[in-house]
Amino acid sequence: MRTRQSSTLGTLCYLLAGLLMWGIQFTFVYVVHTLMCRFGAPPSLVSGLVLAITGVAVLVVLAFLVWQKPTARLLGLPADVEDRATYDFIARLMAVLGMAAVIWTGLTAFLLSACA
Amino acid sequence: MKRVLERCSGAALLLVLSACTGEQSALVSRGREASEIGSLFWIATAVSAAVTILVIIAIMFALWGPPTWKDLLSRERAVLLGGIVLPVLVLTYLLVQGSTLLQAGVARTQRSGEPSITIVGKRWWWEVIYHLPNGETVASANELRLPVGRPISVRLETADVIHSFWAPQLGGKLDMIPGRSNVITLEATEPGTSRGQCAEYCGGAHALMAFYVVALPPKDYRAWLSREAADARTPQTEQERLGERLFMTSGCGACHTVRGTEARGVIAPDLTHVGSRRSLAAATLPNDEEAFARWIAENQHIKPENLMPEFDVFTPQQLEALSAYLSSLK
Amino acid sequence: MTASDEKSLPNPAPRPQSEVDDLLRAWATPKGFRIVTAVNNTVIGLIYIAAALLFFLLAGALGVLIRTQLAVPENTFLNQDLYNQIFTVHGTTMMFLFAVPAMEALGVMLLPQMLAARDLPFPRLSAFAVWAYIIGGLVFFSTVFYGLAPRGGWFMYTPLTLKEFSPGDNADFWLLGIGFIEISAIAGAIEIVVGTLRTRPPGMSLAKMPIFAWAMLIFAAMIMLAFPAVIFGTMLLEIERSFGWPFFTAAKGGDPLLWQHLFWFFGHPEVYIIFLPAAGLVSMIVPTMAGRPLVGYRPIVVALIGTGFFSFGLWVHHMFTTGIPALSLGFFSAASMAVAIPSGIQMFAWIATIAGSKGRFRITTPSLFVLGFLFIFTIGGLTGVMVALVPIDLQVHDTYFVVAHFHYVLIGGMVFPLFATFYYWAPMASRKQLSEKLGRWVFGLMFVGFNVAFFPMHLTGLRGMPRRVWTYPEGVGWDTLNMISTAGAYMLAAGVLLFLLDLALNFRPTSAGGEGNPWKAGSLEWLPSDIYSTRSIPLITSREPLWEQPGLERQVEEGHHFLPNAPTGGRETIVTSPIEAEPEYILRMPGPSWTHVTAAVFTAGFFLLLTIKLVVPAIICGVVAIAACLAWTWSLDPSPGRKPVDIGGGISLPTYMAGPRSHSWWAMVVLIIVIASLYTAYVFSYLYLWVVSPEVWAPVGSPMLPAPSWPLGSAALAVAGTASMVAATRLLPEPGGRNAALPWAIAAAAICLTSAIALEIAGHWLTGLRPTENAYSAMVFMGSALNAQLGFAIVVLLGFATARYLTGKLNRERRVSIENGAILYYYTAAQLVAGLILVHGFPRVAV
Amino acid sequence: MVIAVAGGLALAAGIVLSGVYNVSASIPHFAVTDAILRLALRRSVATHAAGVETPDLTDEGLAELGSRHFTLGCAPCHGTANAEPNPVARAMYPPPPALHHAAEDWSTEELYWIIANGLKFTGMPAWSGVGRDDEVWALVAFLSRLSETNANDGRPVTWRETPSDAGSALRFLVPERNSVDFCAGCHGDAGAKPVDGLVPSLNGQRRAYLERALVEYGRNQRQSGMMEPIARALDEDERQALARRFSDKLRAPPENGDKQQIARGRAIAKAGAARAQIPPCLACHSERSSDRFPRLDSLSSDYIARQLALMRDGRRMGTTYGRIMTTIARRLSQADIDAVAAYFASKRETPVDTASHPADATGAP
Repeated sequence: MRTRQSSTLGTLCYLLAGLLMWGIQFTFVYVVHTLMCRFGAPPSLVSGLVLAITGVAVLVVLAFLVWQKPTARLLGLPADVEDRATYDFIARLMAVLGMAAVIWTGLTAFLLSACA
Repeated sequence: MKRVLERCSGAALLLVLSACTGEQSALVSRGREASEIGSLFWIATAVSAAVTILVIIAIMFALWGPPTWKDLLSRERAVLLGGIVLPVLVLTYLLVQGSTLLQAGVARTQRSGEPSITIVGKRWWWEVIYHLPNGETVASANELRLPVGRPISVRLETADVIHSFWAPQLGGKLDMIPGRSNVITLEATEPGTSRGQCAEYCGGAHALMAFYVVALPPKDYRAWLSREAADARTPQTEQERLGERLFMTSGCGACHTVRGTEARGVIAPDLTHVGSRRSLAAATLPNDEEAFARWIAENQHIKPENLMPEFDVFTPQQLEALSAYLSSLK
Repeated sequence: MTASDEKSLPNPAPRPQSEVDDLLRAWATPKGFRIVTAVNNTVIGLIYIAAALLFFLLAGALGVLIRTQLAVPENTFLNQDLYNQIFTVHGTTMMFLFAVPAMEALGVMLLPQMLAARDLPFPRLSAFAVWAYIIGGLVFFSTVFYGLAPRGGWFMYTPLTLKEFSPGDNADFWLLGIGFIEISAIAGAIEIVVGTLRTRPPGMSLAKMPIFAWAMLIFAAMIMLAFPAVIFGTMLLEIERSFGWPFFTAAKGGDPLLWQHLFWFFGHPEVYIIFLPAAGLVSMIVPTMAGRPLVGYRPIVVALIGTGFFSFGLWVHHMFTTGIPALSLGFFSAASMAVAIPSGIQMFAWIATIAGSKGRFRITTPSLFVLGFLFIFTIGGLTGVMVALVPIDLQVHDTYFVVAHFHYVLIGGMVFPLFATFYYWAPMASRKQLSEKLGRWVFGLMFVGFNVAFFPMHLTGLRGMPRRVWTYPEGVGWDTLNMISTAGAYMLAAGVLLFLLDLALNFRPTSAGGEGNPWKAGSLEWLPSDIYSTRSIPLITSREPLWEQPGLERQVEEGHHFLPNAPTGGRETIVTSPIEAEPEYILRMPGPSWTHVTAAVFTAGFFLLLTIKLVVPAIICGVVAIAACLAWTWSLDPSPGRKPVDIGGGISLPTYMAGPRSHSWWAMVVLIIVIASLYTAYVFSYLYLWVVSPEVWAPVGSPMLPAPSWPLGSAALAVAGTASMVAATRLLPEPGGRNAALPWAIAAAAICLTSAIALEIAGHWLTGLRPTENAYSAMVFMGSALNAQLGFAIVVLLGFATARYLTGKLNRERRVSIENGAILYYYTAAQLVAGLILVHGFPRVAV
Repeated sequence: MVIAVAGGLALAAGIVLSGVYNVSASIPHFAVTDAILRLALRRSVATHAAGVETPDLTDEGLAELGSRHFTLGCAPCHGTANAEPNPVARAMYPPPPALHHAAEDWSTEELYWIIANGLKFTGMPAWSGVGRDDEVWALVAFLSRLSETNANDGRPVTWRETPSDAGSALRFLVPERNSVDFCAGCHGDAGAKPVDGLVPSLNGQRRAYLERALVEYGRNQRQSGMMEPIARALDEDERQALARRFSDKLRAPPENGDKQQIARGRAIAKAGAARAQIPPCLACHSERSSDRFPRLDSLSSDYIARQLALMRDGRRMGTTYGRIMTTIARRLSQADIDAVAAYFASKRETPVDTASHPADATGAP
């Protein structure tokens, strides 16, 4: 039996990182679009903001993919934990999935005018 | 492109093609939006059919295919290719198509300006109000007339619960929501009549809340609108006059308006030109004298829960006179 | 396995037979009518599944009535009012009383077996949920027989369901039906989260968990986040119906669309809540029939989690036609696309597993249902993608195209896997296998019947036929298609009836282990078992233990693995750590009891009587229900005074656990997540209504807010209360000792909290704000109502803790009963302060 | 155990089937049976009356109305202070009790329940006006007053002089025909208001409407335990004569109501309330409308409000006219009802000379 237990919450965050990023981006663009349009912001500004948020989200997911191992350590997942490779794979694929969703969400801002 | 696609998929799916008939069919377009959505629909159908066939073939190979194929299929790489790469490509294509079309609709609405028709959903009929250039309004019911080739902006509101306005041959549906007013742009591309119906469950007689759309050449439309704006025709025959008297003394005017008479009710359909409409009771009955008589005396059987009480208080002769009068309101 | 390997087992020595007798005694199921007090998951699970099946049949019968009415145009078989009631009850029953409970039932039935746990961690809680569900469900359903059934559709859109347009109690019965499923769903979610994370067998790390357990874990997590939205929605609706707080009335600043947001924020995940466990089941059946491990275990886990995640970003795609700005629709359209990918992953993983069969994929009845599922669900998924494209949805929304789509998804995605499950797992719970021969007929009838019934509906919808219509005119082009659909529906029904015949002929239920392992499957539920589950709890080193750990059945049955006995003399199972599954302690579980049954009956009575406005008897029932709950909980915190127990392999575990590692702490945290999620729904609604009608918001549209001293006082009280709660947990005496200050600290905490809530209400009341005035005032008081609800629960819990102290059952070691109250207290204080910031701060900065 | 039960059942069956038991009304029950039956009756009434709530019964007119109906509908069996019951009734078993002290024996709730529901196996009928339980309180008011006055001096002050032949078998439940005075006893006369708000003033009401109402009562289409037996006894000539006599009379003077209420009522009467789908009352209830529709400004606010409430509660659905009004009454709130009633009772702006309203030329509807 190993001495160091992995953190439950940390492991969950690690596995879900890509999707969490999508969730944050999605909430942000939805709220920003709804609020700013409701109170009369210029549509081009809203579109720009949506795209900016999307850009940041894409970068964050990319960063996660690049620095996956250090992130895992940061989140309390020991390197020698059983089935570590499985967790890494899941986290990576999840990030790819999240990335697709983030890009699609941003894509709509290219194609549709805001506040209409 | 659209034609070709239509023909191809039509040939492939005879059964589907049979959906292209019917006065309320979404696949028969008499409007710009409907025809655009129609082409997107065929694209999506073709893509879906292709994917379905692909999956079926894959399952068949997985079950009975040659070992080499089975071996290829059974790798995790196949799962990632088939389950991620393929869907991402297909879905990106569809998302772009869908968004582009949605944007076209948005642009159309932004161009078409102030609403010139207001439709108010009520339990369970449609009040249709035409706004004339001089600022006056003309109320009608359960029938929408449009000039061909002009994008018309229509404001949608409700007097009670949520309804949804849907004229499938013209375009998609849009809800009527208390406290809000939604605007839809309709553009008829060819003259003719089609049917529409309430698409959001609105309780009781939801099933019996339909209407007709009549698209007219612009000249005919203008002529019709000026006729519609005029007061009601005065009764000509003795029977019609008796009918009018019955109408006025029996309380019909409490709810209905017949412009040019003392009937000025505001809670039920305007009957000024009821005789010229295609149907009665929100496309529930044909428009003839017999239908009027049935409606007056037994409307709760024809359209249960509708808000008009049954006036089963007339003798047959009186009913005939009333119906004759109402039918004469062309 | 060699003899030397055998030596390395946790308990290599032969075990005495007396241990089995002890286990049998501890786990004995009550006989006769007292079976209703039983808590064993195999007994309760079977009752649960039977009840869900009953509701499937009842709702299915209504479906057949609907199809009969629609067979020909202008039919008079059902009248308008009855039809409206029937389609409402059909949808409500299928979604709330069949689909979700059926999946929870399978969780109760299968999870402990798959995890080789002796039972779920809170056996009485699941039994309580089952009885509340059965009573509530039957009462709800029976309303259709005497014209009292709701007629607002299963989605109950406001304002149609407000008092003005739906007078009478009919709509309230819908809220009642939902109330029960909410209770049992959340009870089930707690059970499943704690069960999958904490009662896995030693060595079964997260990455070795059976896919079904993954699916159920995500299922439960989704319930935790999705159900609170609809709970909150139904609270608002019932409050508006009963007391006129205008949440949904546009004329007073409310918004009917708020209901739609809340309902679909639940309603869309609901679809995946139903689908995920079914997909999990398929992922269990396919490898068995292929005779090899699942290809793509890891992508499937990703797919399950991804589905659960994305499903929360789709709700607006039920509202594409409400006139929301196009770009918002675009976001939701994109998310709807994203959710299709995980389905693709799973689809190809199953195909890959089939392709990789050792030898040939076995075509058994379960496999047929799985193949049928693959076909139907593919079509349903693709029409789903079509519907996710906004322009197409504008045409087909609320038409029979959508009816076809979601029946493909739900029947294809859930009912077919469920029938596969019945045929596949029946031998686990029955002394006899179901008939393979009849099963093929059942499948044939259902598959053909289903497609004949629902495929034409795509066309009916495209031809313009809207949903929820009780009649349609002749000659619009819907006649033939409808007739075909009806014929198909009868065929589908015939298939289901044939299945019942199969059940009657062959199903011989037993809770003492069934037929062995007829399919030669690799997962733990096929271990030899009896009423106590497996004789010993295995050490797991692989994903398919029965395939990859040869001899496991025999070792387990001979007691060579963990906990081969009942060392405390009662019911117990091993609690392991959530990620690696290392044994942590022995969980002692309660046995059969009348308390939870009484609680369920009187909870049902409470809601029922309240629905028909008999307030006083309702309150009496409520009090009895709470008393029964307290009596039930009283026995749950046994004395820790025992030495650690040796479970084998040199591991000895404590038999009592408090604090963050205990199962009850986990359950409380799960519950708090549910409550927090409900409060999030509140905050969303508050801000949403502000966006819709800022004109009724304070200070412009309503009385000025109370002076800052009010909220500050309230916050100060909350802080003081928290401090005295912390003090109380510090003041716990040593075992056997006393500390007279403890009750006072508890009382101070309770008083501080109630006064904080009262102060907040009083402040607004004194400014002249009344909840019926407008949407703003209703929202302000609603926040306090939510706090007051928690305050009430806390007062009860603290009273309970005080009673424990006074009877000498609360001390530094044995402290679970105050610990749970305390963490709920801290949460509530935080929620209260957050609410103060929102209600008092927001209007001051927003204007 | 099983044998005992089976034997008991067989014995019971034997008694029932053999016809040994004598159902003759001339032979009283055994004292024991009688006591048990009385106890059962008492308990049953007490239990079933538990949910009843007594309204304010102090109104003199209510008791007066009750006394008038009592004379007509109850006295033939129960008798009065100065008249024995009908001899036929005296031969009933159990004999209908005299009711001088009814209110001491029973609570008002129990009396109400008994009159409204009747008593099985006693000959006491249920109230014949289905859904008109509101009328029953008039009798309860009368019976309570009766006991009070009996307690004082033994002579009931509200006890009407019973027509000498009211108790005769021939005139069982048949009122004095053609007598306008008889009708006026309850409905009031020129200058005199009706005895109670339950009762409409008929003066100046439209003829066709009055005739219609009498027909509807007589055919059991419109419900009233008081009016049905009376209307049933009238033939067409009598109905016409009565309708003519009353329609020719002058209407009662207007009521003074609450100004705000009247204003609100006027608004509804003239313009309706479109939001709530309420049409204007005056569209039908005006002088120009069909004379089958009643004139409302001759009625008391109390009566209008009560009738609207009855219609709202679906208790006037027996006639097509009632159904029309039910649809509308269901859209009215209680405040709307009170306002409209106040308005019409205060109105009377139209000429009161009824001769100027010939029946509608078309006779419609």
